[in-house]
Amino acid sequence: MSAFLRRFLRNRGAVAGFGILMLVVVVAIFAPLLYPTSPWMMVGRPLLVPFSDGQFPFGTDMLGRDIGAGLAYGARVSILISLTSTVVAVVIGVGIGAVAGYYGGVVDDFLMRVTEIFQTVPQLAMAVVLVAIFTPNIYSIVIAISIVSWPPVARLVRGEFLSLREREFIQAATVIGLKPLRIIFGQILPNAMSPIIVTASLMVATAILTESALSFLGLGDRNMMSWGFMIGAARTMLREAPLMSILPGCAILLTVLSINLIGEGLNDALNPQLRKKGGH
Amino acid sequence: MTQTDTILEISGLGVPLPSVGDRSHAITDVSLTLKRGEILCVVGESGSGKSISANTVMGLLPPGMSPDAGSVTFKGRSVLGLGEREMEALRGADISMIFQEPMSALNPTMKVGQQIMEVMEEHNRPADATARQKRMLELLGVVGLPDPESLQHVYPFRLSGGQRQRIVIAMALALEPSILIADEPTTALDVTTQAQILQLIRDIQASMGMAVLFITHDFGVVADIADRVAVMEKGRLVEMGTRDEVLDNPQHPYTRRLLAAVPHGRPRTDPVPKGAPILKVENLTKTYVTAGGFGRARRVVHAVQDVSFSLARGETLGIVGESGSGKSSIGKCLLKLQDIDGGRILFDGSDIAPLSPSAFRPMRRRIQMIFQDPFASLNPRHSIARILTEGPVAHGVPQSRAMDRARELMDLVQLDRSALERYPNEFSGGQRQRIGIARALALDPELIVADESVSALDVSVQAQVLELLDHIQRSTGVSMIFITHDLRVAAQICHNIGVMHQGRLVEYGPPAEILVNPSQEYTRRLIAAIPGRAQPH
Amino acid sequence: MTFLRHAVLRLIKALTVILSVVIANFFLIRLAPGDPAAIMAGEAGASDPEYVDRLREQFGLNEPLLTQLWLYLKGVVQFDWGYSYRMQVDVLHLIAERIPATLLLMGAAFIFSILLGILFGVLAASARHRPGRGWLDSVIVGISLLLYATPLFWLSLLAILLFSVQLGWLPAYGMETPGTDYAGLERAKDIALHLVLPTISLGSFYMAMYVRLARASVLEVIGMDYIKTARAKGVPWARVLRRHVLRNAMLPVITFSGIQLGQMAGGAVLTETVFGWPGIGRLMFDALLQRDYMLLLGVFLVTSTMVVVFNILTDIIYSFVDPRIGAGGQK
Amino acid sequence: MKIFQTRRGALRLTAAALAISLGATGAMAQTKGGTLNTIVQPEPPLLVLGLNQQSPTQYVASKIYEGLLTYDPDLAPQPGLAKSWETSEDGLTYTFTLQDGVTWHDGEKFSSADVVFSVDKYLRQVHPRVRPILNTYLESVTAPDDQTVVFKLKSPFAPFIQLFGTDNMTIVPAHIYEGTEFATNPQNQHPIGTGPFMFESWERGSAITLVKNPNYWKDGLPYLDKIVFSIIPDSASRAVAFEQGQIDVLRGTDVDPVDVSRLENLDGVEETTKGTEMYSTITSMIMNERELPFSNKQVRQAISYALDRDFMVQTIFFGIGKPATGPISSTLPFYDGDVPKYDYDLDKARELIKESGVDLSAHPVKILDYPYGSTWARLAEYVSQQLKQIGFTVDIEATDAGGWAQRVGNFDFDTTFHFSDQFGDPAIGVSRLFVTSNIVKGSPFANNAGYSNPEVDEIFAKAASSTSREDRQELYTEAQKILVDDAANIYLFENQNVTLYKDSVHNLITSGVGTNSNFETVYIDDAK
Repeated sequence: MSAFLRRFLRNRGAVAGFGILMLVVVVAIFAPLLYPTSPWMMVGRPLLVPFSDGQFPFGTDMLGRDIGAGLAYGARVSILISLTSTVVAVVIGVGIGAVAGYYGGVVDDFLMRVTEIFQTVPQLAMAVVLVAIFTPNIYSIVIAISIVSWPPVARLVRGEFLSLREREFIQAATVIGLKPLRIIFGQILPNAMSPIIVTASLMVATAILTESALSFLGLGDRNMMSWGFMIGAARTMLREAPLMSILPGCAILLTVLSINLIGEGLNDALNPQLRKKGGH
Repeated sequence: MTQTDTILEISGLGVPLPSVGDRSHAITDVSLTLKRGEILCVVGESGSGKSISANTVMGLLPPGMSPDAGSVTFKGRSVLGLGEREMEALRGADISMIFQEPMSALNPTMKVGQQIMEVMEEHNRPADATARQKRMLELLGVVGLPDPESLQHVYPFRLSGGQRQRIVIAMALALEPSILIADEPTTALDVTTQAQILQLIRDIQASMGMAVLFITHDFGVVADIADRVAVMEKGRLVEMGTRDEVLDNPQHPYTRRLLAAVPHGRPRTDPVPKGAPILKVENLTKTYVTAGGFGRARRVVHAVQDVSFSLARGETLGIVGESGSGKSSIGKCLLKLQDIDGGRILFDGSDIAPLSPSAFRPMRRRIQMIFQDPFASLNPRHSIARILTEGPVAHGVPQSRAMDRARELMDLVQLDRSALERYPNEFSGGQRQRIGIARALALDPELIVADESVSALDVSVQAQVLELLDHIQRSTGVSMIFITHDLRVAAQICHNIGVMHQGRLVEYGPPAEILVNPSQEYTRRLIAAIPGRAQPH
Repeated sequence: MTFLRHAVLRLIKALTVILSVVIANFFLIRLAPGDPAAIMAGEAGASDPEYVDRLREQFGLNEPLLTQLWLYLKGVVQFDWGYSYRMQVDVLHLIAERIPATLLLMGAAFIFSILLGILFGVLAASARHRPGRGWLDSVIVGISLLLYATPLFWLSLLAILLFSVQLGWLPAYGMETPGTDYAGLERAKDIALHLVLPTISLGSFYMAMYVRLARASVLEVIGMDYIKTARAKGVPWARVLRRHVLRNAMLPVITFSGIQLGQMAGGAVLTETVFGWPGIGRLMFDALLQRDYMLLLGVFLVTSTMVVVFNILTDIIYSFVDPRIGAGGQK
Repeated sequence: MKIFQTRRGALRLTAAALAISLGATGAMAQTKGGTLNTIVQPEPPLLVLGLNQQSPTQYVASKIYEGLLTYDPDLAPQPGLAKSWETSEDGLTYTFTLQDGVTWHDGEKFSSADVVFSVDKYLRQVHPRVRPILNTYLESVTAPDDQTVVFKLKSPFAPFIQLFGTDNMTIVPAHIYEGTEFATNPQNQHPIGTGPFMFESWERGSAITLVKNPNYWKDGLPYLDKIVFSIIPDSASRAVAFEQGQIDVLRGTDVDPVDVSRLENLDGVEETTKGTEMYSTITSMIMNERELPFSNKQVRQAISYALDRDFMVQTIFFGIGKPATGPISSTLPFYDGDVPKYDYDLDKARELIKESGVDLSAHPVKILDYPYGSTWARLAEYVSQQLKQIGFTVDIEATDAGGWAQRVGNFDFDTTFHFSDQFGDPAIGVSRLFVTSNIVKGSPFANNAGYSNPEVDEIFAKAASSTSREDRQELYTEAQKILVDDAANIYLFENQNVTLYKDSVHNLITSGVGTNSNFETVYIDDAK
């Protein structure tokens, strides 16, 4: 474990990413302390330019709402939605991938056909349709993002399982008489965790982008101040107040970037192939 | 030794390792000379630095590695200082190289003829394209490949390992270089193929008169091919001399240890224990069908065809064969790691073949397996204690008793008991294989299938593990099926040997009989191919 | 023979997938709140139930769901994809009208992303492999990471702000300048200008992906034994890259390109909306918002067919590039 | 987006007359030729009036089709396809004499048979708004000869003469539609009318192009060669297009309010708010008054106090609009501003809530987004915050156009917004939102709130059938007082539709229907 940490810390990008992400997480957690009033509340003169007024360092939007509060609460939404949807997607993906990969044959064939069907509709288009159909709210958004993002996990896990299943230590586990469930969860899954973790970290990033795209298209939860919503709302004011869309855009960019950097770091630190090369 | 005699001189060469490992240098202070027309074997176990030395000569060290001491002189010219362009001119033309893995040494997306021609094009020798074409066809013939005319248009994946190695050799010979560096060129090949390739290298060397730097870990190969021998250990050159000097009168203890570890191949002679057979295999058949893809035909491989044998309690049966002969499939079928397509497997009188996985599970503790790859056969995420106790616990043994047993087993396989708390990556290959053996023994099985259980180990370790297995078998009286490609190893520890060829059991009998008086042509070839047996030239 | 058999099997598989997608979508869309007849009536400004019933009957919406499905599937096979309730036009006709724009945009973005992606990916990998050039690798990787993290729609907005509004270099919307009578080359030039911003916006994310993919793939191939063989033959590095590394490194890129083309159709919804590009992405979005079921289903049918076709195409291309697959069947 | 666009003319003598005459005097100096580039937003579903009445459809189709009459800026009837008309004393018989030499765009001759078919068969069946009126009032329509059409009514209907404009009484070619399924007639994709411009092409998602009708029955008209309606789905892009000069005419609803003020200050750009008299659109917040909390009058009044109408107009709509005082727009006849006032006062609002005795925490409400652009989203966000301040528990529900129409039409909502056109007369545009008889499911622009007051029903009924202007004024004043006091809807503001155009474009707004006129006299300076 410490070797993992050492390797991770050696990756400067990953450390920087981790720093940024922690900042975002802290802001998200303490948003209600930083900004006790709702981000929807009109608190100041409309369209204050950012960095011009000490009371509203990030300026105000067209209704006089504090953009700083929006950014802080937006961090909550982004992190909440992306984490939940990733967890759901990973659970579905691991479940389906593990069963398909372990049992193979007809089961695998069937599950992979199902996966294929989900992959045949373009992700974003499918998310848009799902959210629109189940009316946009936080649940439908989480569900939609999960539904469009589990297939790659399932494929990955299946692949890992297919190859791990042939590994000798798994055969050994069969030979000593372990039951399939114990082999799946006790033997194979822990060894497939590294790529799953890496993939999941990237999925969080993608989920943030998807959520923001949905909000931008007007398919966000209307009661949650999200970054995508802020860009969508500020879009009409792009020329009068470009910073109003640039700021939340930068927030998305930085957060996604930081998660990607962490993902790279995790990949370097966890990927057994690189480990072999770097280690001995 | 005159200056004109020496074509390559390595002196005081040192290459540091990039990251801080258990040693600072891959090689330290290595000095060698290679003379015209000789075959110099560099011998050593994995990690001894023999390949690094060769790659330094070629200027093909991995990025981040470069020599920090010593010199390499080729025909009086220092090689280390040369620019990339000059090295390129040298490579392939004056010094060429063949590698260990024929399966991956050829570009999979390029026809083999083209790949051979490339070296000539690169050096523009001969300058004329049709001449190059002609030379390429000629080379294919020289390396003993049939029908060069059509073979040139084939992609590497169509060829067997031996054929590919011939292509690589053809490539290396194209411009008649002064030096051929061969980096374990036969290690990945079957014995019979290995014998052919060795013969080929020897013939070519003789006819072209070039110098060969031959890297190997196998003293059998050394005996077959070397003029002179250099022995390396952990990055240092420990001994050098003519073949006979080194083989017959080794000076350095390491050399002596290595030589002692070479399987002697003396047949086991004690009688097969009497009694009812524990295992009877009748007409076992296994066929693999690979799915087709776009323009890819479905393939049917008859891995095991109609194989029958029986095994008495306390007997060790060797199943010997080359890769693809079906020997490993038999092991997998016996352990029901794969289904069979026909025949019966009578274990202690009852047919286990038709049992469902869950019905068979309780019986599993009676049949155990020792796997081939010590690095892949232990779950890297589990402690040794867990690895050893998981099986017994799954079969209802209380955890504490299983732990006690695990400690005993550690003694039995000669590992420290404290090792139980550690994880597989903290152990060497040989130690891991001991742990694998302990795992199999933990369930007190009646039958152990050992599938190539020593072939991935360095020879010195191999000898120790083999000894351990032999000891355990003799002391516990467990029945054992020992699957190997190495006839010598099988002969040493088996009561009976079955020889597999193309899915069929072609020969069966006690080792002494088989080695001395094989009834099948294939077995004879196999015996003849054992390295170290061929008569020196 | 096996080739033909495989082709047929593959086709059946593809059709099954498409059929499943259509059926799944059919039911999914019916879950949506909003009776199309009521919406149509609302849009047309009618408030009497009789009128709504008439519409319902006219479009077969009063039939049982399964009957509707059956009728729809039957229609699909006969190239009668139903009727857009809203626009009162044949769905197939509408889609056929819009699809060239989408294909143009996707094609441009695809070529943009894959060409530049491979170029920069190979450049980065080979820079990393050579001492003293490591910075180039870092720069390319850094930029691709940035692009990878940039929301597509936001990038589009900024691009419009910069290139159309501030600099006035490029048109901000649409596929052609309206009201002109351009023809031939002039028209092509006009379209090309309009294509620039949407292409970059849609393609840059995928370009970043290709950079990473190509780079990783090249690095992997560089480590292969046959590269060492080639170098041992004395082949100079540049030629090793070109002749031995590239082709082999392209295999994963090809595999991914099939997936990418499919996903691009999703990204096109955003891009087409922001840039007013008259393609099926926007058609889908509008159809969705207007509950134009038949049209929506039709668009899904087309996009999933596109995805399936792209996948088959990638397979075929793959089999050409990788002789292990291509030639094997002739045995 | 305007959904209801009937016109029912009322005599509005006070309306400022536009200094453009349709007569020959001005026509001599006009430049002929040229292409007018404008925007149609959103893309219309189809261009056949009658089958569709949406604003974009009207904008385009009003150049293709014609009605029997047109209306001048004061909404007084003028000749259209009819050159003269007579009304009988009892108000039951209308006789029209048609123009000579009118042909359809496909060359067929236009005759009284087309009118009879259009009114009796086509409109009676398809026109969602005119259909009920015709079926209620129209006894018969006949053609005694080729040039004459006679309408007979069952009972008097004062605004009837205002119904003969293009979009209400569209005249479609009988030779194309007679005996076919109107909605699926293939010719719908290539509309044929008698108007000054002919349909040329429709590249879906890109543009609709109309060309000059060379055989138009008014000699020398139209001036323009071509009108191109570009389709640009993004409002910012529409603004850019206008700014870059690719677009000559921009309707205020095409761009966000924030852009309007910027664009109107550009060099060479003219703007007008005229030409919307017919519509007099008003925006209201409607509530589902069938249950608590909105069934309580004091709660509704409290909401009315809690909303700052000036803030809405100034901040959300960037000054485009005017606070509303009641259900009738100040630009509509029979408007009376002397009604109870709801000046912005949060304390007063809280007090009313307290008085009402309604426990707001027990009745959380959802604001259904009005899905027509970001300003409407801002409005919902603003209202949500205001309601929260007086004790409501509020969520905003996102929806799309389809979902909105469905849910409002089925009364499945708590509260939402809409803007509705008033069509020149409260009898058509206003009463429909409040009378009990119009509590019908299916359309979002009926009395969806479920407001029911027998007194109001009676007043509106009387006012519709009364022929005396004074009586009507009295009745409508009464109605306004009641509706404002009841807070039947929360009347927010009167929409203002700005039209922006290049100063090289002339004669653009010449009537009470503004850009929905047929553009026959529009011309462009320096046309190529």
